[in-house]
Amino acid sequence: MEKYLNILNIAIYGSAVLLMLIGLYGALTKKSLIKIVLGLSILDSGVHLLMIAIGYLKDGTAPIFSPGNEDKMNIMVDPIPQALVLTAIVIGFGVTAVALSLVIRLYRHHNTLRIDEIKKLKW
Amino acid sequence: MKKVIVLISLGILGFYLIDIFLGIGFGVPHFTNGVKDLYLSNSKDTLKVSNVVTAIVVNFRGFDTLGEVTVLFLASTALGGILYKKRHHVGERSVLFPASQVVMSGAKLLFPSIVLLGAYVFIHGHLSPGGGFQGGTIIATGFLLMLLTYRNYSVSHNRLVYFESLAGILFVSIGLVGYFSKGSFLENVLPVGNMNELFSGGVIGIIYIAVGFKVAAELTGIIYTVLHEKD
Amino acid sequence: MVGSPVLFVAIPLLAAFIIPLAGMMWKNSVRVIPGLVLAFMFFLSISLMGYVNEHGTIVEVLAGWKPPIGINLVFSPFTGFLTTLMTFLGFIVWLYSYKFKRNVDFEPSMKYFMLLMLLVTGSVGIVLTGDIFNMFVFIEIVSISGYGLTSFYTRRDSAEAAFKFLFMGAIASTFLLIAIMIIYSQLGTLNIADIADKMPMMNHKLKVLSLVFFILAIGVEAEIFPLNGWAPDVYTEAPGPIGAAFAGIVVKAAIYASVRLVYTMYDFSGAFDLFIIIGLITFIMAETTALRQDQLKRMLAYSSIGQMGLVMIAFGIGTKEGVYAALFLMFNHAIIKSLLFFSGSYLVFNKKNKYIKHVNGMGKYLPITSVLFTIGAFAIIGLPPFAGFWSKLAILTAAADNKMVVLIAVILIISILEAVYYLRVVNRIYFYDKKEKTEPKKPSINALVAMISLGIIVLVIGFYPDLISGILDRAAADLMDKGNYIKDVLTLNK
Amino acid sequence: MNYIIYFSLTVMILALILAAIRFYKGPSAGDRTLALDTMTTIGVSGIVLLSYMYNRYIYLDVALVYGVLGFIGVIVIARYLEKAL
Amino acid sequence: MSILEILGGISLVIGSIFLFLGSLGIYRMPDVFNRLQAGTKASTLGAMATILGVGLLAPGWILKIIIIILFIGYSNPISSHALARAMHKRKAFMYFKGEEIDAYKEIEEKDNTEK
Amino acid sequence: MKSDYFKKLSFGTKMSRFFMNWIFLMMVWLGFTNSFAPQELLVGVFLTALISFLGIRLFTCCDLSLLHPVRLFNILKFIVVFLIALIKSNLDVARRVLSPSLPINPGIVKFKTKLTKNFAKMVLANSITLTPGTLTIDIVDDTFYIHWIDTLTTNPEEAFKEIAEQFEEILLKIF
Amino acid sequence: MDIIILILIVFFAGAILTAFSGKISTLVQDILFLVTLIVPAILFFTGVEMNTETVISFNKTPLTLGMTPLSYYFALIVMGLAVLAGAYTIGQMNGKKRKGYFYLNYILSIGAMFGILMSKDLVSFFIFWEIMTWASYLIVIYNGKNVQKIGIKYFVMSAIGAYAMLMAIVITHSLTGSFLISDLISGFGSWNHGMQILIPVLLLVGFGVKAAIMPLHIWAPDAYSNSPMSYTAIFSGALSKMGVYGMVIVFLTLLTKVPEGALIRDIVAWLAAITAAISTLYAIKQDDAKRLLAYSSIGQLGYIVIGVAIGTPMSMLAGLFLAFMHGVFKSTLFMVVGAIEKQTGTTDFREITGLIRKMPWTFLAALISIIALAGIPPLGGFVGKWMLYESLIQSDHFMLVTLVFFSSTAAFLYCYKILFGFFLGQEEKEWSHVKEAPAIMVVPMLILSIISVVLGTFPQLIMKPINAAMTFYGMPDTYGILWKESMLFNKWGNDIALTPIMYGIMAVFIVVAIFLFVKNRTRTRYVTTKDISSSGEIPKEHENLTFSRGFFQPFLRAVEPVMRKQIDKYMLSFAQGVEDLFEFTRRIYNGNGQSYAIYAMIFLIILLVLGKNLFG
Ligand code: NA
Ligand code: NA
Repeated sequence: MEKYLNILNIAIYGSAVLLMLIGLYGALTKKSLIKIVLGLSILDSGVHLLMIAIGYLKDGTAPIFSPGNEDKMNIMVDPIPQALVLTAIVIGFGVTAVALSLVIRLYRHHNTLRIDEIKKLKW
Repeated sequence: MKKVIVLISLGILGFYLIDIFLGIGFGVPHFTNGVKDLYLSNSKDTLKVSNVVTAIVVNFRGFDTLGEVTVLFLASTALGGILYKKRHHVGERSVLFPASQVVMSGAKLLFPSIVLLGAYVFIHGHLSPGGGFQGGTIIATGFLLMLLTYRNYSVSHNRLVYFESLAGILFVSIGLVGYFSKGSFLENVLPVGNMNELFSGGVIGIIYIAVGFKVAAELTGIIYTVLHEKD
Repeated sequence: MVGSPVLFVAIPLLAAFIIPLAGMMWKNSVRVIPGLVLAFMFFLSISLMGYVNEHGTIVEVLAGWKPPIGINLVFSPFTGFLTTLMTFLGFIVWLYSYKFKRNVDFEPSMKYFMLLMLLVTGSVGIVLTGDIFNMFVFIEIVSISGYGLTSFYTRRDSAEAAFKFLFMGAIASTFLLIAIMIIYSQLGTLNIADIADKMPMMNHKLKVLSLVFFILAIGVEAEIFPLNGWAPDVYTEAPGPIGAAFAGIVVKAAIYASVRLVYTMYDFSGAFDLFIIIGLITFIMAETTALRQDQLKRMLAYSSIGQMGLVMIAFGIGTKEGVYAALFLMFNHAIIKSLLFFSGSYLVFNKKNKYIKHVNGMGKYLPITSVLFTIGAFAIIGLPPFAGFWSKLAILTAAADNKMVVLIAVILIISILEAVYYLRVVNRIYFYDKKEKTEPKKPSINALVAMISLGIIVLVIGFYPDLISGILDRAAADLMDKGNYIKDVLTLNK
Repeated sequence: MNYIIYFSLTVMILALILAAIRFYKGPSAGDRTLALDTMTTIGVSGIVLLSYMYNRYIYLDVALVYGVLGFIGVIVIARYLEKAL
Repeated sequence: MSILEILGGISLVIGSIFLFLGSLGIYRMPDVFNRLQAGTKASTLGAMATILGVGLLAPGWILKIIIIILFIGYSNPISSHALARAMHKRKAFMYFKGEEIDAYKEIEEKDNTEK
Repeated sequence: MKSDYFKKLSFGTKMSRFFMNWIFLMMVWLGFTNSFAPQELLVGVFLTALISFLGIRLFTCCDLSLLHPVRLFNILKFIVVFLIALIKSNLDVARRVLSPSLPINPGIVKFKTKLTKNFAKMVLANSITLTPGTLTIDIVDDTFYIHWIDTLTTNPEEAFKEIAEQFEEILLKIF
Repeated sequence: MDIIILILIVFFAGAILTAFSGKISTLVQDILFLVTLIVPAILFFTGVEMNTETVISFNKTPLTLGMTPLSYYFALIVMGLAVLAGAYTIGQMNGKKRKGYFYLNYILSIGAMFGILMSKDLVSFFIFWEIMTWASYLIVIYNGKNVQKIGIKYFVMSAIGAYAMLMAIVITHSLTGSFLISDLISGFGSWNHGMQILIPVLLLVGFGVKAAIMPLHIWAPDAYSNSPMSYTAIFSGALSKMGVYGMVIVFLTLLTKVPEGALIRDIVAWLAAITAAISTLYAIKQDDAKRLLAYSSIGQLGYIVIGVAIGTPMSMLAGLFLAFMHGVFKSTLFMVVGAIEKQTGTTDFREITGLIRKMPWTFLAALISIIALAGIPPLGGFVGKWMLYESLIQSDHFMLVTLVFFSSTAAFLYCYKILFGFFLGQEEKEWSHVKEAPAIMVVPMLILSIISVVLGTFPQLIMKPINAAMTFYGMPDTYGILWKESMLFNKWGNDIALTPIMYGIMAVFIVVAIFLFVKNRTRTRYVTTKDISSSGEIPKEHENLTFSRGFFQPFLRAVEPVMRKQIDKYMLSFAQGVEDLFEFTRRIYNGNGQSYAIYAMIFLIILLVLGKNLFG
């Protein structure tokens, strides 16, 4: 039960999860292609935040050795999630770029961004 | 109806996610004998790289980065394919009308500095929070600024291809050099130097430069393609 | 050793970066180089298979860091089998599409072959990698290549299909990341062998939930029900050979991923039951839906999904015989479904909506293509002595050995449906009169060679299944031996 | 000295809040962009201050890059708003 | 406490106050142009002063600090101007105390007739 | 509307611009690295030379003549004038923002400038933006359009005197 | 090389060569076709030895081939018929399109039947079974008419049968660890009880489809009548016997070891009897000779299956004997109809009439076969039916006897219809040009007719192999006990002087036949609209007035209520319902990406919630 009472816990993970849910909600219910892509981006951001949060260490510093902190290895935050999130962000960017280009093409052909009007492939 | 279903589902999902992550906990060490410590110590002692994230991204998990570069390359290729039209017309334009004189002149002066900043960021990738992706992105935003400001500023497509290809070839070649000389793909073949100096970390710097160029060229290509997507 | 597993990734990527340059000098190189690379990968795979048969699993260390620090590639009888299959199909797809009309133009051609090559590379990467996050990266490589290839034709609907694919793919990759992070947060490692080794230490609840997220994420690419809505659209709208590439390469890689999860990483057997349940539902839903399709590629797509359901069932049986059957099914499906997509594309080539009725009377106009399609149809139905029969017999035998009588009955009943819709098409090819006036498109010589070689494989394997049963046996044994995998990777003397 | 830094930080946060209110209220896209731009500027200052506080020189790079990206972002939005895209 | 530190502290305080004033202007002014007026000037100076303050406190960083200051001083007016022009082209609401004084209208009308 | 990009440049101009650019970028590099370490300088020299060389056609405002002592003096003078104006303007802003009644009388005025170089116009525009109560809306050829928070006059000449004269004088000497 | 494999190779290689030799010349193709059928027959009769085994070694599933007395007996039927019908086929296919296709599948199906008979393990049995099914399927849809309906119906029923069999096969493998039939038989006794019921039932379903036992028969009428007649001869004469062959094994081996065996026997026997009765009624109703013969075949198979199912020595004897006889005379009849179709272009009784003088040899063959079919002494049918009645009475199946007797009697009606419909009655100008069929078609018919006569007279010729087959599977040696020379021993131990009775009846029959023949030959009678020769029906103006119009209307009206309940209509509407259901599942894929994502969410939540239970 105490895990629910830790404010910082709630704040960080809560906002990350909330971000994910907002993104998912947008992606799942909005009718505009742009909004759907935005929803996916928000979803992505939420996950990235989550990843970073997992690697965080209380009172930790960035995992960069600079003159003066070379012996502070034990208080450095976990670098792996950061490296992973870097990769994830770039990949997310690539996907978003492709998504937007698809949106452009759909718009070019259908003259609308509403998915309920783009239904060549429905039944 | 649909919204209700979505809301209920997301509610349950949210509950599970919160439950999972609160269980995992924030800001506390989660595991005892993970690879994290190995990464930190090896980065400091073996590679002499001060930015551990960079050491991970470029060396320990450099293969991921190769994939990541490929993803970006693929995205720009796919995007080019998706928005492909027959050869662009002469006199095409990136924007409908130029920006004001102030912005144009401002951008003109700023542009080389932005490129320099990008280069700085990826050259110092192993020393600072920067890296190839960040630097490449900065350079690409410089091009974005130019493309947005000038009506008919054109980036030489061939030059982009050269940069992109050569950078990619460089990356893989460094990997292959490692494979053929040391027996392991992407293994460091250069002296690692001293901590916190520019020339340290062996091939990491070179790889990050390649990545920087590649990312810059790719993102610029993407921006270019998208901006010219007008009838 | 004649080569190294890392070349499966390094060489295609090197080529991908060289191609744009080479294309400026010699236009055709953008078509030729990918073919050479795919052929190289296939031969590399074969030669490594030979090595592995003699000396055992190859574990390739990357960047000089031993697992679990560095990423590693594992070329074992199991992964090697899949790699060989994928690279072969990749080459065949290349061969088949070499002379496509749009591929004669420089730019589209470059993009098409580049994406195809990287699609294969990504799939091979998924299979070979020993690192869970690296697998994510390769999955994304495959996905993005897939998006690009799906929307390759600038028909308006292809973008719609690709967008759906991307939509599902993006959501899936999100959950994949979550799953990976849950694992990482508990075990502090990303190496599959290391994870497998430490898995007993993990909190049971998190174990279950992370597996659930994994299943959702990988299930999208593996086209399990109900995550496969995008697939038929994509198969319909993508260029014909890409349908084959999806069915034969991408889905295989995704299935591999899920199998690796359940067989190696996680340590509870309940997941096997889940495999059977999901596989069965997928199988039933897809085959019944296929029965009611009026577009050829869509029908093939659902059939393909159904077959994958069958593969999942076979993996879910959980015995070595089950794995053997699953691998056999995968092999057959890859070859046969490609043959069907290839020949089917020509049967409905010039038609806009690719309705099944467009194949009417094609037997007269495209005799060889029609025969090849028929061979494929017979084989996939499981008519002896075509290749499909042996795999069907294998899965049924495996199920019977585990007293799954109801499962056998369901599989057989649904198989009847499958046969019915294939027969309807074959009947149309030979016994209906062609109505449209448009001339059917004759396959070019390279496409014909590709199709015929697939047809020959179907026949040869059908008449002499022993040709691959040894390989399949070893692969199945390899997958079943989890301890050996962990040992191979973690106690590396390199 | 610490008090001065804390004072500055507090004031900056107040400034951020005011800008955020403007961002929320709008009413036009221009207002929001302006608010965002101001928040970027405050953010750059804040990061510089924080890097002094934690004595980590490397954070200055973050501030600089942040400023550059913010600027280009505003130009992009401005160009979009004047329908040049 | 050295003289640099004292100067730095003063600079910091002044800077942050101006940052606040800039935001207050943005908050209070009636239309987008007047908000830009307030925002540009006060927040630019505020940022420059704050950063300079840090530079004075940590003299070893001064070169980079200068670059950041110069960048802010250079880019902020440009972005404000770009935004102002865009908003005028969009015919954003413009507050006048008395009658309308808008010399720029002629240019826009000309643009429109050209189109 | 053609940009400088298409103008033919003589070799001398090119070299002059190149070196100016190089010096400028080298200074920026010093700022970025904040270090005089030999490795950093070595890399910086090569890198800035490369960028200057690649950007020889476009990304240059001025050539080496900018470094003429008179001009340097004027630049310094300009900076001082400008800083004074900046501080004045900020006090002005503070006054308006803080007074409860919001004492403003906004409007857009125009005036003509004698400056010919685009870069000079840009500097003038920026200076105007940062000085009391004015904001450059646009420059069309040689006409400046200024948003004035407290419109004192609509007459172009008077407005010019009020807003831009002190800067323009110095700028004419610099460029 | 083993001779069985050699025969198979000749079949399969010959099939492919024949198919493609059409490019060279039709004559070469015809010769090749016949050679491919004759050579294996010669090899078989001269070379194949009993109880040898050959293993084709696939290391996963070794295929074992060899011959048993039972398979020898059935192979006699298949090989003999294949050659005769093959020769006939050449005549019939003359000038038809898709000859290569037809020949290919003809030979393939014969080869597959031979393979089935020679299979000693279940996998090769199944493989050959499937090849046979597919080859015959391809022939059923040969003419391109009603392909989707008839073809798919045949296929679905075949697949149900085949897959039931396959299920039995894999379960067998899981229980015995081997696919060998001998292992199945020897291990069967020790299985658990459920499997002991399930396996025979599944196998019987599989065989029942081919033997066209109700309710698995619905494919048969359409498939028989839709195939070219030369193949229908095979269909009815040989292919359906594969089902009988399988049933014999099941009844002789497996069901003897299960307590419920008796029940299953009775159920199958009853189903077969009902099949016989109802299809006889249907046969009577048909106006098309092909369909009539198709229903007749189904009915006859019913008798055979009853004999096999009851499983007493005598009933088995009767069943196996009838299987042979049915192969002979029913094939002949199909050939007759085929010849008529070839010469006139139709097989409708209502259109053709009075061919007796145009096609006398064909008439002769038809006459003999019909006598055999109807069970009129002295031909083979009589002997078989006599034994069947005898065995049923001996085993106290009195209800069955009644039913069989009823359908036997009713069968006279349609026999009459064939003779009268085609050959007797007035000659019409329309058919005046009709000539006798070519020799290559007539000769096989006559040979078969001779066999009919010979076997009717000397049934002991095949009683010996039948006895060998039965004793091989553990039946008591009955040769010389039940049957000696041409004597049949009845329940009471007295021998019945069958032969004299037979000859006596035959004499009467021949007199009648000659009388009819002569009468029709000398006096062609022209009927008016008031003529009541149409069995009491008053013909309408526009109908053409032959004997055969409205045959047996009163009788049909009487049995109408029984026939109205058509089982295949139920089956079809069931199939329609299934397809409608799938239409519903299809609509789950509604084409909306967001819906798919919502499915994914729901799926995720189900897994999340159930996860703990699912993974234990
Ligand atoms: Na500003
Ligand atoms: Na700014």
